[in-house]
Amino acid sequence: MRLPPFAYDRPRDLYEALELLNSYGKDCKVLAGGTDLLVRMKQGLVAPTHLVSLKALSELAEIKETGDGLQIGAAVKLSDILAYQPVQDHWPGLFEAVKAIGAPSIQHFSGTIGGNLCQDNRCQFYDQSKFFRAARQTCNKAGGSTCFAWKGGSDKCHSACQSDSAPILIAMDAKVVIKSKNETRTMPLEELYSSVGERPLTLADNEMLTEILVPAPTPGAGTAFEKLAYRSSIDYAMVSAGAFVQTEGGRTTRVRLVIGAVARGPLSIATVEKTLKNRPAGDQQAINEVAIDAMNTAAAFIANNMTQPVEYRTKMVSVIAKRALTRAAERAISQKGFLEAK
Amino acid sequence: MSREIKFVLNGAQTCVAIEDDWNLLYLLREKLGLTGAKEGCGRGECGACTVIVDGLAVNSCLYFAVEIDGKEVLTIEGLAGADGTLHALQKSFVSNGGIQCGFCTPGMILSAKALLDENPQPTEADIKQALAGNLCRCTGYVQIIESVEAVVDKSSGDINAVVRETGDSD
Amino acid sequence: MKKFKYLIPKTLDEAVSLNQSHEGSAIYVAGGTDVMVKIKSGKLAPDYLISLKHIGVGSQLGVNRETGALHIGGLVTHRTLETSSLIRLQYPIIHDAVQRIGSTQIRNVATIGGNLVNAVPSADGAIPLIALDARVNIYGSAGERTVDLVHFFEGPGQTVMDRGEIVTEIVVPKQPSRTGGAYQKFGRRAAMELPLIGVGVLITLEEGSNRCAKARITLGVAAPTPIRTLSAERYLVGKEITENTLNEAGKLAAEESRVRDSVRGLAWYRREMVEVLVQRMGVKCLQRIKETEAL
Amino acid sequence: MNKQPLEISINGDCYSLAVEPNRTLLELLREDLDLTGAKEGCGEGVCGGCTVLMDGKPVRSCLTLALEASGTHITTVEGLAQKGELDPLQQSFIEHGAVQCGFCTSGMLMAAKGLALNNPHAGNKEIRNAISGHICRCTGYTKIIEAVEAVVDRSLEKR
Amino acid sequence: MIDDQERNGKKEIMEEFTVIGKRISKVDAVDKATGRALYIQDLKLPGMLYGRILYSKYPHAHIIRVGTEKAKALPGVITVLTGEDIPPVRLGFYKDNPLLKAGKVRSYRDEVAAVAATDPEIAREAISLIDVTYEALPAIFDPEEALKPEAPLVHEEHKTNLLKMPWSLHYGDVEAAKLDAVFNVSERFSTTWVTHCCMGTSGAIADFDHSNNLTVYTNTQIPSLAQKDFQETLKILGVKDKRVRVIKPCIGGGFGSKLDTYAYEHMAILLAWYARRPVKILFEREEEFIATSPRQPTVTYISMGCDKEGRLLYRDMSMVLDNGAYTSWGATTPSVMMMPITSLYRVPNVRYSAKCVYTNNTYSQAMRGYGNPQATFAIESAIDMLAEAAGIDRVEFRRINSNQPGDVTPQGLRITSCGLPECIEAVSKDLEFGRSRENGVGVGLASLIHVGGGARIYKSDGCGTIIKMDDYGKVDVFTGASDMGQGSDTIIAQIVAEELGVQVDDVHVFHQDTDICPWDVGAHASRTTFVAGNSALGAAKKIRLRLLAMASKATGVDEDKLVLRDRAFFVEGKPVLPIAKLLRGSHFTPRGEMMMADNFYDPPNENMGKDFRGNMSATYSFGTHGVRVKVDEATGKVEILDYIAAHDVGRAINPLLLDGQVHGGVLMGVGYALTEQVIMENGRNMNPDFRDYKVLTAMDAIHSKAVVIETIDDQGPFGAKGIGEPGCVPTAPAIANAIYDAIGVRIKDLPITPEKVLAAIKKKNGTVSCGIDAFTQKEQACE
Repeated sequence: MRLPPFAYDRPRDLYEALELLNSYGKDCKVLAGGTDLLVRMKQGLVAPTHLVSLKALSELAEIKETGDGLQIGAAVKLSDILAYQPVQDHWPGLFEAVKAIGAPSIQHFSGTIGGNLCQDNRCQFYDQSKFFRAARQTCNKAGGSTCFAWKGGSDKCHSACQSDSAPILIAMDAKVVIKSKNETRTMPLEELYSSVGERPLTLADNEMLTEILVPAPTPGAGTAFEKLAYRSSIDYAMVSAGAFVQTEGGRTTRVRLVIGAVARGPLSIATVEKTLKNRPAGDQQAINEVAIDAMNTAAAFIANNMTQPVEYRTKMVSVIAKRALTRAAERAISQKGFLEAK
Repeated sequence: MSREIKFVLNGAQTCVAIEDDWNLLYLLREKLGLTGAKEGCGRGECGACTVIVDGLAVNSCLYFAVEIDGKEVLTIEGLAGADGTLHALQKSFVSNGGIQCGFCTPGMILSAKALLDENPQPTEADIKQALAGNLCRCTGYVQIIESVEAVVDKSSGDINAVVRETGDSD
Repeated sequence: MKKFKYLIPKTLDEAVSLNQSHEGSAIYVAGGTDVMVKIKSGKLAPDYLISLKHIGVGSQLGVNRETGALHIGGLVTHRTLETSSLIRLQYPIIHDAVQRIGSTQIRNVATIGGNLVNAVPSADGAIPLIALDARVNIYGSAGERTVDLVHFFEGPGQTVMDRGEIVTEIVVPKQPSRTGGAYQKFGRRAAMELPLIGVGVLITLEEGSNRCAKARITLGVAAPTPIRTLSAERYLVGKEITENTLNEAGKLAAEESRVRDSVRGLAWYRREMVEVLVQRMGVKCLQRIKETEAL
Repeated sequence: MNKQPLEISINGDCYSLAVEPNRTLLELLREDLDLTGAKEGCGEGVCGGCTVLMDGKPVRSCLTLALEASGTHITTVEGLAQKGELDPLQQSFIEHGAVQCGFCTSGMLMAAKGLALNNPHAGNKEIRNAISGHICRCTGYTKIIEAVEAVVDRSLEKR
Repeated sequence: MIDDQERNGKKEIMEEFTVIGKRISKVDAVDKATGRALYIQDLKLPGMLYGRILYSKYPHAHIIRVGTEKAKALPGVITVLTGEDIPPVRLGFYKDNPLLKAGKVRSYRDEVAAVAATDPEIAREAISLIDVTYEALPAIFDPEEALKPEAPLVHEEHKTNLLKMPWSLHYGDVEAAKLDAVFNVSERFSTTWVTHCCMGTSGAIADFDHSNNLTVYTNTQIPSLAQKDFQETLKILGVKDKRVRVIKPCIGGGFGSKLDTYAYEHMAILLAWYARRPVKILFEREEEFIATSPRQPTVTYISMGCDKEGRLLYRDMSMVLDNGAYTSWGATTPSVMMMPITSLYRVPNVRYSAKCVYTNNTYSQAMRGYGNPQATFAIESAIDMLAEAAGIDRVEFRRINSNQPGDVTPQGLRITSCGLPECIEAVSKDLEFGRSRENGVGVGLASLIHVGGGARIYKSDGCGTIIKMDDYGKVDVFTGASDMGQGSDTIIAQIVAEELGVQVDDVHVFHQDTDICPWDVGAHASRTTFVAGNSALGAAKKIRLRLLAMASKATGVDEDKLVLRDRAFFVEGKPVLPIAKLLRGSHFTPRGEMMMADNFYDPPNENMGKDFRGNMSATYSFGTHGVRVKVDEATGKVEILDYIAAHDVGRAINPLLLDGQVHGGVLMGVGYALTEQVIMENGRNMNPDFRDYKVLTAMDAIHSKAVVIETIDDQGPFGAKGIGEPGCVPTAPAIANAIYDAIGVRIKDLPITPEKVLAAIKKKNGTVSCGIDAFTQKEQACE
């Protein structure tokens, strides 16, 4: 498979990069690890005339712990996140999520966290070669006016957000820093996702995700990530879940559950907090309840955008949600990091 | 690469990036994979590297690649028809014993082609003159000259007609 | 092989100024057949080659109606001269020379200007032109100037040209009627040769007689530069052209030549060949005069 | 057609090249430099056949722009053996029958080499992790894992 | 084997051949005409490095130091080797030629260092960065001078420059014959270096696999022997019991130049060994001129005498050969020279001795004819002189002395088929000897004998063939032969096609790879058509017998009623069973059988015995060349007006290719006679390019007339004999004789340049007249 032609820039600093984004506009894509973008380009799903490489932007390749928490440059390699001891110690959910991306080791030396968060939505009818797509009408996402993933068709795109790192980071209330030539804005990560399948990110053409800010771990908090896939590696999730549980004296005080891979964006389950708050951490009955809620919520979104049956994926939401919440709660209580938890 | 050139290579628009110091033979052989033209001496004394540029036979080893920008280049690989039909000269060289070791053959055939394009009814002296820059160590030239003579129809003024005819027969 | 940049000026002045701005590290190139070989062998190692092929001048070939002079642009290829009916019919001495330079492939590319500027002792292109009293127009940053071709060469590889100058044109004055010329390159093979010796003879006869009005006898490889043999020329003027007078002229020319031994041939033999070929070319001149008059 | 300069070191040889932006590292290796050891099995980063080491780390050359490899040191399977001595991993693959059709072998070796460089004492799990991005259809992975383990064991012994 | 009945029936059934005797295009011609054929120039292996050799700056010097630091520091340089770095790999017949010289260089061509780099330009630069300090030694360039006691020694350890080689024979009693002879001549002739000038320059790629098995892609005429040489180099490197595979790409001309292995091949092996990468060494043209081995120069003293009827009584020859600085196979050319010396024309008493002498010149090698052109130049020039002395017409003189079928020559060569009388006849008729001619025009002739049925140089003169057939009646022939342009693939295809009743297109001849092809001693001595042809024929006959048996079983028709032709079996003129169908049936059947056969053919010829007697070839080729020249007496230039080459070839298997061998040989011979010479100035090649080394051009091409005399040799495949070399053997004496006939001067030193002719004319008559009328007609003569 050949890549279509494009022009390539390798700016030396962020300022230059943002300048380029500004001048190229929508014809331009940011190239980080390339593991997702280049496949899409080979498939002819995107055809940017310009690629702006982040290779030389060392300022985006830094991961560090600050007083406020974890500060991760958008171009930090997945392998570097995994190798960062504080992540292993304090953010086991994030470790699990990053490890689950693609295949451990190989893709991780190329893939970046920013790239994982900013990947386009996927759908089994869309993420295909031109040859494959040519056998059908053009779907909403590809600029047409139908959706094969939604039973009976739809005027909306029902692709899924397949970022493995997004659910857990949202669950941890991570923020992202978005920069353009003239503006810097910081916002909750969930606001990066538009829930519009055709254009799942809220980034403007001239904007770039530069940093992810993860709040500092608080005593009594626990995180966990769960992913369900057929294979142990190089696979996309059928369902994934990121959970954050804050406890105080054995009781849950704050909790977040975000389901991945089922909806057009990471799906935050709103009822969790209400149901689990003040319950003993790890209360199975309550968790079961929440898990059912999550399944019911997700059911409204799950489309036939993966090869596995919709019904199965729907059922699995509850299973995966439950496991994530349970492990997060265990960690909250035991206060163990990823390595100790193993 | 220091520049990009566009030219027609064996009938196809071609665009390549080149270095100024490349010669045409290097470009053809090392960069475009067309190894039909050979380097026999590298200094224009043997003719094994002959190709046709805008209708003229030239030593590609002494031709600046830069200078083919906008021109038309024909190499031995482009001489046979698109369907694989050999050019009348190729057929004639094959059937008249104009080929032994074959190293001089591509250059020889192209020199002959340039001659016939310019002068469809050359005499033996014209043929010898046109092939004088192509050395051959095997054949003693006799069968090469006969090969060229065989496609020259003394009665017809239209070499293309002859070429077509010879091309169709066989 | 040394790397170089290849510059393509579009005008004569641009070429000259490019040469000035790369003073000392640039050379001009036209057909490139000699330059390329020299670069490959390391004899030349310029940083820049300045192509003269696109400057828009130097490709003219024709006779000036007013003066009757033949104008040959410096960038005219040998092949153009070889195939020109003007040259073949009216200046057969030039045709004699150019059709034997290198091979067809070389002649298709190599230029007459390049041949002159190269200034090898054997410069086939120069010998007949000197016999024809050609002059060379040279253009450089100081403007244009004209020199007689016979004074153009100063030694092997050396000419009167200053750095950065370009041969734009060779002008051959109109020849008197009853003029015939012939050139022969003498080598070991019939083609692809550097000559052992090159001999050009040009004779103008007086009206109505076989008496010589003007004679030019020019030699290549007989000295470090192409030369005229003045004693032989002077000898012929005013004399009937016969086997004997040509014989004598040949002897004088041979004496005047400064041939030497080399890989390509021995001096004594070259001297012999000057003698023989001056005679033969002289006879050919007469023949050509006769043929022209018969037309 | 706007080639850009690329300075790259491949198996210890420095190359100064000009490549088009859309040339992948795999295409550069295979088509421009005739280093055909790395294979294209899928072209979209799934099979691992194209894996090479970039500055000691395994990367998918089919999803790496050649220009992105600028200034890096690339090692391909052709560069594994040193002075005619097979790399212990190569030797071990041969001895353990880890090679069947051989198409995945070069990628597997590079992943294993990357692992050995980054973690010389990896255990079975790390090895599985390291080659988890590679698909092999012949061996069932068992002998590949054994082959890598054997090398790791040896270095443990040395320790 | 071939049954006698069929052999005897050959002449009668000749007209029935379907492919033998036809002008069939070369099987590789289309690939070559379309640029598809791949030569060593066109091959590239992944990760391949480019090797280059540094040659000596002196013809004879001590090497004080070879400084490789700068070269090694150059980026892209992988390996730099000097004589000190490598084990003692030695090349050549005497193993007197170290691959890289340490301590001393003995010629300008001596290899001093070698590099391998990632790019040819880097390799070139690296070579220029190697500093070598030499201490010049006195050198010797004239072989006769080199024999003097005070001459500097090229190899001190030998204590003399004379090679210890046994080249000396005496059959009959020459001294007694001298007393009997009525007419005698005695003369000195000399020849100089000429070189092959293959259009494709030399090159090789060496590639080791990880088990140290070696593959060498090289232009070679001797794949199996090269394999052996390379194996020896591996042994010296300490690599034992490994495979060596030799792959021949398309070869851009051989002419003997590839009859040995050379430094560049072994250097590529060593560089590949040390670099652990494939290494290619490809010569540029200049290197091809200075670092490949030319034809051996000779100084020949010949005496010959006859009785008053013109019958030759004795021939007494001695030679000094310039061996150059090292001993390659070139030093054995006297063994082949013995053939014309003892056996060209009937001559009962023969004496010959040759001295090979070390000098600081380039060392020589085999080239088309292998000594025969040098010897024949002296013999045939002297024959003309002797005929004149005896007052006998030159043609008649040769008729009187012509070899005849059934002769056994003094050396023991058994002449079987012999068309020499017919060849002499054809030439004399065509050129009309004896008629009066215009001024400056003369005719001359000269004959040749050459091995035509192999040549037992080694213990074996054999060649193997494997043939297999597929489901569709297509034939694959795996031969030991080497096609380097001469067309052996086509000839073998014709032989096999004829025998198996198929078309030439149905036969694919494969010769490129020692892993696949059977053993052979190489393409030399014009042996391929005869030896490889017989080998292929034998294998085809085995297949044929099996096909007939199977077909008989399948059809129920008796074998002797089945006729195999046009890809099918015929009964009474009607096709009954296509071969392909029969073959498919034999494969797709339980316990079926495969159609494959092999054959090893070693001709019935003999190694030379102690006194050099022995029938070295199973049969001999003969030929006569006649030429009409016009000499420009003012310039000394010789123009060839007509040329006729009559050859006894046994049978012309393919007249088209046969003509090609003759025309090519003749023009090479004309170059040898008139224009070609490597100009050596104190050991340095002064004309290493096509500009000054005068290979003739198309403008010089001669429309030689090739006359084929068919004598249908008993031993030859379909009666054929070898014809590869003979074309260039008698050319020079024929031309020298014609020049003498034209202007009465005899040139005894090749090449016959205009200078030599003019000087001889001047010496003969003091002055030259230059008729003003004569020269105006033929100006072209001078060009």
